Amino acid sequence: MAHFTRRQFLKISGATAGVAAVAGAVPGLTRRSSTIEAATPQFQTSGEDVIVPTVCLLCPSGCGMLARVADGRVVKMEGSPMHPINLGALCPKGQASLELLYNPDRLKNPLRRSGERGSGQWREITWDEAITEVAQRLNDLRQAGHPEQAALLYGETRGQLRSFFDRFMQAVGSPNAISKDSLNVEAAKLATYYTQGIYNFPNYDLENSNYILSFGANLLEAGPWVQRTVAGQSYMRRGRATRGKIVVIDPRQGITGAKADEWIPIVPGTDAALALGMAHVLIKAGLIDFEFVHEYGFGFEDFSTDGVKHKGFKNFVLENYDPRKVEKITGVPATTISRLTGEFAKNQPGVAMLAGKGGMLNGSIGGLYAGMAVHMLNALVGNIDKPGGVQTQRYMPCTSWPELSSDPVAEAGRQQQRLDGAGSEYPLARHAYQAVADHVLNGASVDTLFLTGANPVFEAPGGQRFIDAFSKIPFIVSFASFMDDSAQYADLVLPEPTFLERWQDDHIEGIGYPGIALRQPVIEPLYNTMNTADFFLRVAQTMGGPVAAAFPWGSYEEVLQYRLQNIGTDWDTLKELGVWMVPGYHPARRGNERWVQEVVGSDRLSAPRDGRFDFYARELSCALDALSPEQLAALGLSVTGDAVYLPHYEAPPYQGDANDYPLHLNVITLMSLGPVSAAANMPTLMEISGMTVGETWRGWVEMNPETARKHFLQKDDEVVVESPFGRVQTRLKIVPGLRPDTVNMPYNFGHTAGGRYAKNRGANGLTVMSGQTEPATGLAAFTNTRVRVRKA
Amino acid sequence: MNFPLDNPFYHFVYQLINTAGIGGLIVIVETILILIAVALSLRGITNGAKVDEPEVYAYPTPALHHHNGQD
Amino acid sequence: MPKWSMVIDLEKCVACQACSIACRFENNTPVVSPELAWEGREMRWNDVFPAPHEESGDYPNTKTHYLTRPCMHCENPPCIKVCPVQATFIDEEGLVRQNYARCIGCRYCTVACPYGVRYFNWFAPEFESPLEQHLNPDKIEGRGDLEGPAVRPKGVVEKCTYCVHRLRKAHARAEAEGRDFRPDEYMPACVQTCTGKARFFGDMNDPDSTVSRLAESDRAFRLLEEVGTHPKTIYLQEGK
Amino acid sequence: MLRISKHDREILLDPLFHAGRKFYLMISVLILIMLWGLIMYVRQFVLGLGTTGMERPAYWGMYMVNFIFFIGISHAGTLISAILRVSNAEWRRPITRIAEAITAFALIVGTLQIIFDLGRPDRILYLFRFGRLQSPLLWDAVSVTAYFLGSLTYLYLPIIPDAALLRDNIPEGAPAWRQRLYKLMALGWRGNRTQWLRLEKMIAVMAVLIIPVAVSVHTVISWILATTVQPGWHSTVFGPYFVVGAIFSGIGALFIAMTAARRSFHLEEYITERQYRNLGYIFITMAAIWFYFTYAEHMTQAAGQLTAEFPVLASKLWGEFSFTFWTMVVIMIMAFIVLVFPLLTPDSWQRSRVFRPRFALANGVVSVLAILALLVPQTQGVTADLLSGLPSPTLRIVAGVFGTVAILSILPWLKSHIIDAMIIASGFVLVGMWLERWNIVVPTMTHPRLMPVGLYTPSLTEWSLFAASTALFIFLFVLFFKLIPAVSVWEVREGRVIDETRDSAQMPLPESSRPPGGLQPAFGDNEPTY
Repeated sequence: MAHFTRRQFLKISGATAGVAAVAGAVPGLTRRSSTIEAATPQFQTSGEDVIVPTVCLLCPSGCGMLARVADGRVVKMEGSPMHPINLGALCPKGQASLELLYNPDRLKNPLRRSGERGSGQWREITWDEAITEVAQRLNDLRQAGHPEQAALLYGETRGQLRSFFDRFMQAVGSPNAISKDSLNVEAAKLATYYTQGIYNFPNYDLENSNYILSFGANLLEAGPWVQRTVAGQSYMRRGRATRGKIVVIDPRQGITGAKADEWIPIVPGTDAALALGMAHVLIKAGLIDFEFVHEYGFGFEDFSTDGVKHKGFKNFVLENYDPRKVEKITGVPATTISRLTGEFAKNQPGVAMLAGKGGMLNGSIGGLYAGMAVHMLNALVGNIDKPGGVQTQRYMPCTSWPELSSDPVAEAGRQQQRLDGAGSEYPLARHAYQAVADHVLNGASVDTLFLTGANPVFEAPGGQRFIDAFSKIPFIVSFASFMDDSAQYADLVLPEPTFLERWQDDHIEGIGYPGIALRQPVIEPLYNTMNTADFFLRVAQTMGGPVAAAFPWGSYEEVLQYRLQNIGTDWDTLKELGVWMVPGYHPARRGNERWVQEVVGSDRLSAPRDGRFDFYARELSCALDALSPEQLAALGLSVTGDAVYLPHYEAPPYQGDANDYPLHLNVITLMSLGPVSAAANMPTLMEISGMTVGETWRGWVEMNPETARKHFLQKDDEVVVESPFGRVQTRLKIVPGLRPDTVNMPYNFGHTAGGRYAKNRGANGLTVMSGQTEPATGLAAFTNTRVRVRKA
Repeated sequence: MNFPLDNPFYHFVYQLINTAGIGGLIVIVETILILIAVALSLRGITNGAKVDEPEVYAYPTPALHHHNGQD
Repeated sequence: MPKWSMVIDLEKCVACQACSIACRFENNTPVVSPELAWEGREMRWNDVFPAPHEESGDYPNTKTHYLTRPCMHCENPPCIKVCPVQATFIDEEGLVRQNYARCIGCRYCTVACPYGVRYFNWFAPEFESPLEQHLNPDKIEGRGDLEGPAVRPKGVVEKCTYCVHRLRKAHARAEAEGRDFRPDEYMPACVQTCTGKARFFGDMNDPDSTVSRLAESDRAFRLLEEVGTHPKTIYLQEGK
Repeated sequence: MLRISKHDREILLDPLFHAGRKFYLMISVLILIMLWGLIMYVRQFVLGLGTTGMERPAYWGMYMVNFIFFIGISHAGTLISAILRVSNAEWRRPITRIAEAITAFALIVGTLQIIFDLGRPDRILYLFRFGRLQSPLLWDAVSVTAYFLGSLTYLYLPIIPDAALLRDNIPEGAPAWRQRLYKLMALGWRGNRTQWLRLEKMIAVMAVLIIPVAVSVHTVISWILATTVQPGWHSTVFGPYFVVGAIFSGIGALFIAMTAARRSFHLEEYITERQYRNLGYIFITMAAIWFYFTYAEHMTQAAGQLTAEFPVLASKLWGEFSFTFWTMVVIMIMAFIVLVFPLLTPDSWQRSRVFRPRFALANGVVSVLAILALLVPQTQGVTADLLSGLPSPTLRIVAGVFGTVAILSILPWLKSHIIDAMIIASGFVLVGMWLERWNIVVPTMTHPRLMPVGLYTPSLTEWSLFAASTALFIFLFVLFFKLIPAVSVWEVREGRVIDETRDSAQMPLPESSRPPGGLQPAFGDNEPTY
């Protein structure tokens, strides 16, 4: 029936073209009779007016959009009412996406470097030249027997694109398809994986929830599906009969804290202790879901396997995390902990939310434990896959990729160690994007590096290391719509069409039930651009042999058609609607088949997939059991034995002496500029970026008034933010809603390239960060750098 | 809260001050009236020269008012 | 004859500024250069900002309140009373509109408006090519009138019109389809895009419309009620 | 053929036909300033009002301040001369023309400010085409138009006999266009009884008519602000407050203008200390009323502490406008001291050796230094070391004591130099009144209710146009008094007769100008003792 409404909607929209002709003849509104002049102003509009559905790509939400195309120009974006993530709403980034499309700094033709690296001298080449060169290069690598020396760094990939890239690199013979997940949501994904056994970010059913405990989840400004959490919280508070409560636990108040009912400014990096303190209260007061923890949980009570006694979660927490002890660690009063816990338990369903990037969770292996501890709060009250609780994302069934043909060169290459050290140096990691620089600088050999949707020089902490690393890489190809911070050091810069001009599908994530959405060219591509996937298809075909055989499609559109042939609708309908869902989703019942297949444990590689939620992380014990205590200590663990597999609080290993560098630096993602580098070159977003602090077009650093007074600093002072790793200059803003020991800098300022609106505006706080990689998880250490602030 | 527009008097006042062009009209009328008055007066002074009075004065005194004009 | 009104639920508003930007692209307000923006010359008919003059308290018992503010479309608009040339006027559906072809740029209305919703074109709007491609082609023009999203000349005042061109378009569509216009066929761009679904729009003359019902809520208030402007943009207060 | 005594002629008429180097130098400088202003205005016209420092929320700035200021100055003139004429104040005679000229020119320059301020000056005629009388701006247009036409008439009427005098006594070799000009302006004036009676009647009528119009002009200007609901403007006292301020600043301008005319045309025997003294009394009265209104205006705001209004007041009392506000208050008090205290000074002080200007200056410098040291907090380096031994109570006492001594010791000098005293006071008042308008317009603009607090700094364009406007004002003034005698010749002569015969029982008739037979003047060069 959704189908029906949508059709009708389009029909009405299509009628606009006809209406326009009539519109000219419509008499204007008559003015108030007191106007002497009998003015009849005419309503005028364009000739042809059509509406095309597509999907946004300016943050990970993936909101459905409707583009109004008037006389061949895209003139307005609206939220698609059919898309379950945004339901007709659209945030400022999506609204402003026309500034991406019609940006004066777009790359218009493929460019080949003609001067020194980074000198900014380029000559235009044809696509055929680019394709031939890349294909030749990859073939040379394969002939030399080192296909693993090709690497691909990718950023936000939606829909099939990630598996497409993975498949391409596999076909070539390289394990190095490296995602930048380790910069943001990977911590939460790993936390869910080691507890629930699902390698994905948990969804939260905020609409039906009564209580939100947000552990640094900036649910109104940033996050994996911010539009979804915004809509959820607004419904939860005023869309239904009872109003839910929101508690924000974050050193920074921000908009989320300001809109919340309660803001708990916690000592940075101590979320694990607080969550475990709450678990303590839950257990001690008997507020837990006994059926869940005993029937569907593992390791809650003490247990013994093969005669070895193991400590369970319950006793571990009762022994170690008394709220009075937690108060000393977190700065949150024990009474508050008890009160919040009581409220949380008595106002079920409620959720304890994990942070994406932007919280203060990660920083060491302690970040993983913090995530696990927070997620376990949901399990303790039995909220896994329940209405109003944590949901598990299901996906549309896609036709599987055809088997790769036998190819010894590629198979040998795929067995090589990954460039980023994930799975080897970092045993728990899936990706360690930021570590690529270190490994290249330490001698790992890379011949050809592809960058797509990735701008490591800017977006990785301590990203300048990548500039040095790039100089050791003979050939770098960057796919970009703008000459961004990283592309300027590339050898080949290939213009990517913006997301409004290309084919790409999009799994709808954040709602639990499966859905697929489609990006399609809203207008003919403006410039001589090529979809990155199309480029790889053509490279594969030019390479010939098994690589070509792996990609028998003519274009990425055909790839999508192949992969999406079994989703329950035909291609034309999907194009017309832009979105397709399977409605009628219900949570899985505990213990039944779907529970085991979809909800708990299905992604586990080693531990049993028995549908039990791990309070004692069996998967972690499988991964770390073989390690000696010394090796464990090297991973940043201060404990041994069972405690390693139980969530516990690890004091964060801060970089920078506490006396010299007294302040924690937190880089925050803004609703306006978002996490995508290209957004910084959209003038409208730059203009509105500093709304909360009354700033525009330039970055700032936020500071508590008390701290500012101590440092003799005043609002709008030019200040230097300094760490052991570097310094940046920016403007000071006084923000009362912030811990006195923390300062914030907004993300997406301080680009060194990327267009006239982005370049040299404000400062990039990530450049003063350590660039360290967490030893166990391979995550970028975002929050363990301490700084000092002084007047410039 | 607004003017009681059902009352004809207030309605008239409201219409009067809300009518485009009235302001300009008033400025023009006022200007014209002043100009006419001034022009008439100046004409009076000019015409005064034609009055047959042989005596002329470079300055007046209040006594002039009571003087019959004939020496 | 409908009487248009907007209700904004501040509790649901998350200060995301989508309304601001939807308005910009619907109504072609220009992006000004950074230098001008620092001087306070940005043009966003619908602005979002931390509410001034509110005691926000000391850490940690502090709270910032955010305000989103389109034109109030007052029933007793101070801007209209002071305009010397009737470039701004209120039509019979209660929309306070602005005629760019008439305005002489004296800025008396911007000064008189207690809400600060009226904006002045200090310079002629500029759109760096090819950014001008995204301009909305809709406008209302003729007989010495220029309204709607039409790109404004320099030196005139402009303001939120509740997207009056959308109303006209909806009327035109109804007429083309040979049926009566219904009040629910039209809403301004900011209402359509609102991420928190905090905005409601409709006919205040219809006692059953959403806005009429919400306006009776005990959370309902109007901005600066004390200045006697009787706004038709109504707010619902936070956290009550 | 009207005649004039040789003495009067040498002093009043002859300078009109001789221009020295100073005159041409002055005119050139003024023209240069105006040309610069014109360039800046053309630039503003082409680019837009963005070339000014105005912004959101400071939508009105220096142009509006100048508008109110110049229109205020215009009150000098006509209002003073009309009131004095109606009240038969004989001493007014030598200064009426200067006062009336100020009115006419200040109105021209003031109206120009509004054109500067328009975003679309090309649409200025829409004010008439679509004018809405509901707008206070239209009230203002009506009022200013009426006042301007009335003032022009009122300026012109007394010129007629003098134009005739010039026509009849023009020196040999004067350019032909000036002869034609005077002939035209004289409107065939003969000076017979009928004409005199008609003229005096008209002047009397105009004097009565112009007073309410003049009052309305500045009231309406205040209403432009007061009819809005902006914090700090929505005040009932604004009408009279503005009128009083206008007259106050007008008299200040008059003092300066008449002193300039007195010095450059050597009119010492026409414009004497009597004029200064009498006008000074009115000045003091106005100052007192002005203080009263200022206090009333700010006191009500301070006592009420309304949420929106109080920040405006606070910005003036201790915020970002405290400098302009307190400067205004201090120099207005100084003006008051300069005006009033000499009257209270005993003569014996004049004989004291201590109370000398040099001594006062020394004391004043110490006091000012102490105040500066107080005003510059958080000093660093050498200054800090110097000041570290001087705690602020000491500085305050030093500033107060030395300041008081300075003021007291200058009083005898002021008492003996009344004209200089008036000029000093006028300068203070003009600056003070400009600042008062600034303090009324700008703080409210930058402290609106719902917007973040703004900041307004006038740009080069605005300063240039201010300078050019002032230059234009002076230029018109200088040019006008190169064509028309600065002192109304016939009025002064009438005044002399009235003065001389004050004690006699009968008022004599004016002397006839009719040549009794020959071309020789009927009377000799009997010097009047005035």
